[in-house]
Amino acid sequence: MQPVATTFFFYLLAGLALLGGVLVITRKNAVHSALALILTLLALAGLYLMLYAPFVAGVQIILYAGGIMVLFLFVIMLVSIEKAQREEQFNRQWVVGLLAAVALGALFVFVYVKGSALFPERMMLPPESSNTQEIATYLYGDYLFAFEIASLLLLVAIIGAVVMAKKRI
Amino acid sequence: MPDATKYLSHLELGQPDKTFLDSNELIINMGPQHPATHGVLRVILKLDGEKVLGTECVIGYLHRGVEKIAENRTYTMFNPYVDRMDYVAAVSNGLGYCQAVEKLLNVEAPPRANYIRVILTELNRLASHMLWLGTHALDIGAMTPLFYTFRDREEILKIFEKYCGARLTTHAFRIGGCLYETYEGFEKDVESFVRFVRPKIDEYEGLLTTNRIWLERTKGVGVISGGDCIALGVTGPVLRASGVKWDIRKAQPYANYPEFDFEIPTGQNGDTYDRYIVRMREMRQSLRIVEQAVNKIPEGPIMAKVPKIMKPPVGEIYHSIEAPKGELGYFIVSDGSTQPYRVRVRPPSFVNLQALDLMVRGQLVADVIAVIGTLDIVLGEVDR
Amino acid sequence: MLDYITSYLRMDATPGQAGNIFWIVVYIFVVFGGVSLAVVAMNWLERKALAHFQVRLGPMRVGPHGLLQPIADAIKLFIKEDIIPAQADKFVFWLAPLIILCAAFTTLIVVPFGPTHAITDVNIGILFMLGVSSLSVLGIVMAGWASNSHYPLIGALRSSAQMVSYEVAMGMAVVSAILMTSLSGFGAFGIGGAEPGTGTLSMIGIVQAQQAQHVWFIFKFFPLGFVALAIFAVAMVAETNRAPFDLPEAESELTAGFHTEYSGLRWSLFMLGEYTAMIAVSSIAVTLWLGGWLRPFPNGLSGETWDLIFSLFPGLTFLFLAAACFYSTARMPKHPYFRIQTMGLGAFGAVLGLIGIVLFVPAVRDRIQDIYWFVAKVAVFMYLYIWYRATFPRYRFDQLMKVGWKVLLPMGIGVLIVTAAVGISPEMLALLRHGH
Amino acid sequence: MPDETKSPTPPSPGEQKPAAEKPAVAAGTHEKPAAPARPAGPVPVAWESPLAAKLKRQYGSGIHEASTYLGQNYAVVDSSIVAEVLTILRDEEQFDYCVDITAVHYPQREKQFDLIWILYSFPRNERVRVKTQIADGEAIPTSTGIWPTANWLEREVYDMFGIRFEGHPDLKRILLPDGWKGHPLRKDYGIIQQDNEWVQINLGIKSGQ
Repeated sequence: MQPVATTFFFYLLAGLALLGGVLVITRKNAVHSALALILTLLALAGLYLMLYAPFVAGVQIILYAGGIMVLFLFVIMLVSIEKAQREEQFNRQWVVGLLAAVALGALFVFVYVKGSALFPERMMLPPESSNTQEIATYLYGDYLFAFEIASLLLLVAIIGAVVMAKKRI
Repeated sequence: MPDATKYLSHLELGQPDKTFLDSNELIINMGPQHPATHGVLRVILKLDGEKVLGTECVIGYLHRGVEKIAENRTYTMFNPYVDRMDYVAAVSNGLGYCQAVEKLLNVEAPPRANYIRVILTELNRLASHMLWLGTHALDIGAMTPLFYTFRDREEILKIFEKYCGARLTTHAFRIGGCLYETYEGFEKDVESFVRFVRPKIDEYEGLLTTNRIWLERTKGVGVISGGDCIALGVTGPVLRASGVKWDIRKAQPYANYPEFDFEIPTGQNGDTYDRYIVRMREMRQSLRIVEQAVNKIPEGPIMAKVPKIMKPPVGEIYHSIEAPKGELGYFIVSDGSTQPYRVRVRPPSFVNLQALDLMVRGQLVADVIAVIGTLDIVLGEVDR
Repeated sequence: MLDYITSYLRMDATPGQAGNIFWIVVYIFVVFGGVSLAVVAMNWLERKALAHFQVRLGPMRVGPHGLLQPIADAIKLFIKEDIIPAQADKFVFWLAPLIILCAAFTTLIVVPFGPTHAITDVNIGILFMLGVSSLSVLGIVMAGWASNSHYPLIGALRSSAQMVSYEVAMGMAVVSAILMTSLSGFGAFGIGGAEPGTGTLSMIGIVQAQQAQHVWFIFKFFPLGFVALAIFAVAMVAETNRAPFDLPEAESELTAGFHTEYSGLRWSLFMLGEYTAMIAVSSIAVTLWLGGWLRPFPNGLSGETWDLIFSLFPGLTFLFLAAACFYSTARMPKHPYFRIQTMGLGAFGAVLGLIGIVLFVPAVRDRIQDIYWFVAKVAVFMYLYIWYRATFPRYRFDQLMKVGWKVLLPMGIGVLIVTAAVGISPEMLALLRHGH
Repeated sequence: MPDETKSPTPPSPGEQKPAAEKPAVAAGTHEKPAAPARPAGPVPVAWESPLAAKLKRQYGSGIHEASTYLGQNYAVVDSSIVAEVLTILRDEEQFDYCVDITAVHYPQREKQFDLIWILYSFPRNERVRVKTQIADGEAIPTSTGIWPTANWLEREVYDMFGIRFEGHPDLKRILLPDGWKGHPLRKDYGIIQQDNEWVQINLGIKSGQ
């Protein structure tokens, strides 16, 4: 099926992602922030779909929105809301933060202007049906070592978390 | 000296409710309006996550001042009130009260009355255990046994209804014996009920006894040792499930229980599963007693000679019977007038409920529900 | 325009694949409406079946045999006062049931009721279903938190932990089934096992793989497929928060869990979401292991005669239901009070019979029987849900976690590894035999 | 553990077997069915048993009375030694089960309250009542250290009679609400009397009834 109204959906999703991002840092209520983050993640999943990467989109939903954000909420729910509301939202580091954001933005603009050769001329169109297989080939072929290293890293993190959480083992 | 702190823990509720992050403790209020607290029991739970650190029972929501009422009624007038305490075992309550006053009056119920009393009391024990089983299983999440037990309890209530016109708060007995002669076909009804209900008890057991989830939910849950039971005054099936073979029907028999051949089932581990097994076996023993009684029931008068206006001599008496929940005692002080000077009810549910804290400490919230169910409390009796 | 509409009917594709907007909309309405109707029917059936398990009659008053009870319930829920607790977080409280409902209904987009009877088919179909259905836990967590009350919060905590845990075991079972789509080798009892596919995540592709391999995956590599289905069947009960894993809404412990503070319409949205989710996960199980829309015994009882016989089943089923209705109509009490009910039941039977007769028309028959078999298989799982509820006590939370992590997950990983090993073994053997 | 069958330890010489243990009693000793018209009633007789003798030997005049009435034994003990007596009963005489603790109010008496402990011994299969008399406002040592079950029972006595138990870990009302005024089982508390003020404040019922 040919995509319909590509431009419209791109701007819609991008706008939603940005809106979510802004809400994440401006909401005082941590749960609302988390919900805004979920909005961003879902919008990103939509963008992945538009880039003909359905597998990545699916994984984005199942892992980030469905898994990790639930654990986020899990923790946030146990935090006292009243206390968080009283606390100052933007502390004195906001100048540094602003500078960093401006620097990053400048970098992006610079790269976009100067390094347009980096980007492909036309949109790459991998066949939709074999997209998932291609990811698998890359992941378990060319990048197998990196993949396994990442797994090991996660395993270390899991063990560390268990050690820290459990008083007695 | 027993270690007092083991039994006497109280929540320090004075401090403000801390937030979750500040401490891991969560104070949660269960009841008085809660589906699993069997009425209006309110339990304040101190939790660490789902683990119970301590409990405190708040009772009295159903307090009607039964003991005060007794002081303003004559002995006969007070008789129906006792049915309203443990309302699922009203016949047992009546038996205890009538026998206590009979003792005070120094009269004996005639043999036929005693047989009728034993039959009805044991049927009532069955009814009480059935209600317990249904609600206990419902608490643990098994819906179906509730309807099975209520279906069969209905047959018992029908016998009560035919005998004395009431189903729940029966007021079946009078001081000195029974008021009503058995109706036509009473023996046949009871016999056919016994035949009817035996396979039904197997049916309940088929649903639960070897059910894996049931075993996991009940084994090792709410363990209480025999020593702790005695220290806390816990009686009835709970005590017997902890391995103490003590039943007032055998230890200090009343009515004509010595004439019947029955056993006292006991458990070993004192956990919820053993209490379940003990009660199931008790139901079978009750059927045995009923069967024997109905076969041997003699002819004769059903009422002893008691004066119309009862004025027991000055004195006091304590009489206790084995109610379905445990030792139900009546302590009656007479000043020689028509009204008792003081009636004290020793309620088994009230005393048994005290063991809740010991039984659930260190366990999970779901176990609190299981333990409240297994203690088989009736709030009407706890609060009186 | 008419051409645009009719052109689809000649195509052998789902409306989504064909890109036919008109039929996409029609299918969306039909599927969502049909599932909602199924939820209503399921509501009635659950009450009735549960009642008969428990020596009761169940609803008998509203309509003959309580047939109109769900409608009465729906009206009651609609006109009930909508209460939002004063201390609740209003926005989140309002959003939570919607998220659950959306998550549950969105999964239905890729459910293959037949080779062409799905709204669309995407090549990550199963991943899409698992992903979107995992979003419903967000709704539960939000509902529990927004209620600003202890019982819903504990219910939400339990629920989120439970659903995240069982998703892992569920995923393992699903992966082993997906693996089977690409593996050649023996099927059950020597049946099938030909033509390995390339491996697919598409829901329709998975069923087509079973068709091509001449074996339902429950029987493939017996007992591996069966064990995987068993793991999935347990995990899916936990995922949908149903007995015996209904801890998040355990009424004896947490009153009603995460939806304690909800009432009226909002509460009914939770129920709708829950039952839709049940249908959705049952559809996954049917698609992955029970051959989706394929009729029973496609290999043993093949041939045109058998095809004809099996294609008569949908009509016969409806005629049987109609006959049951007529029988009940005849047995209705002959009292003026029951006149309307008797007439209603008779009319209901007549409608069912009419549908049954229509289903015998060859053109309709061929188009509809895929849907019939799919729905029948899903119905088996729905009945199992009721059966569990009537039979089992509830697990305790730590036991639930133990079952999830210590039993189902290792079993799932084991099945996955063994499936891979068995499937790959001929090639590996060849590799070993012929050297490197 | 107690004997399950009906074979309690043989009664001590002179001790009356409780009437309840003799079903279908034909000929009682002192409890013979009295004259039907107006039974004068049985009278308490002296409780003669090693236990009673021991207590009397140990405490002398501290034991005001040790009697048997209708086959039930009781001892009236001075309030100053009651805690000691109870401890001895549990530790030396195996009365390991405290059945009940209750009180009776006699407003016309100088020492207004009778406080009663009903005890049972599993090994001996025997019941005994310990009674003491205390005045209004007088406190009595708690027996929660002796039998943990005394906890709630004493709270109920406190709730209903206002008798304070010293050393009780959590002496507060149990059946009535915390702020309630008055102790309902006292004889001067009327049957329809209640704490109207409490009802007005907490339940919002204007009339207080």
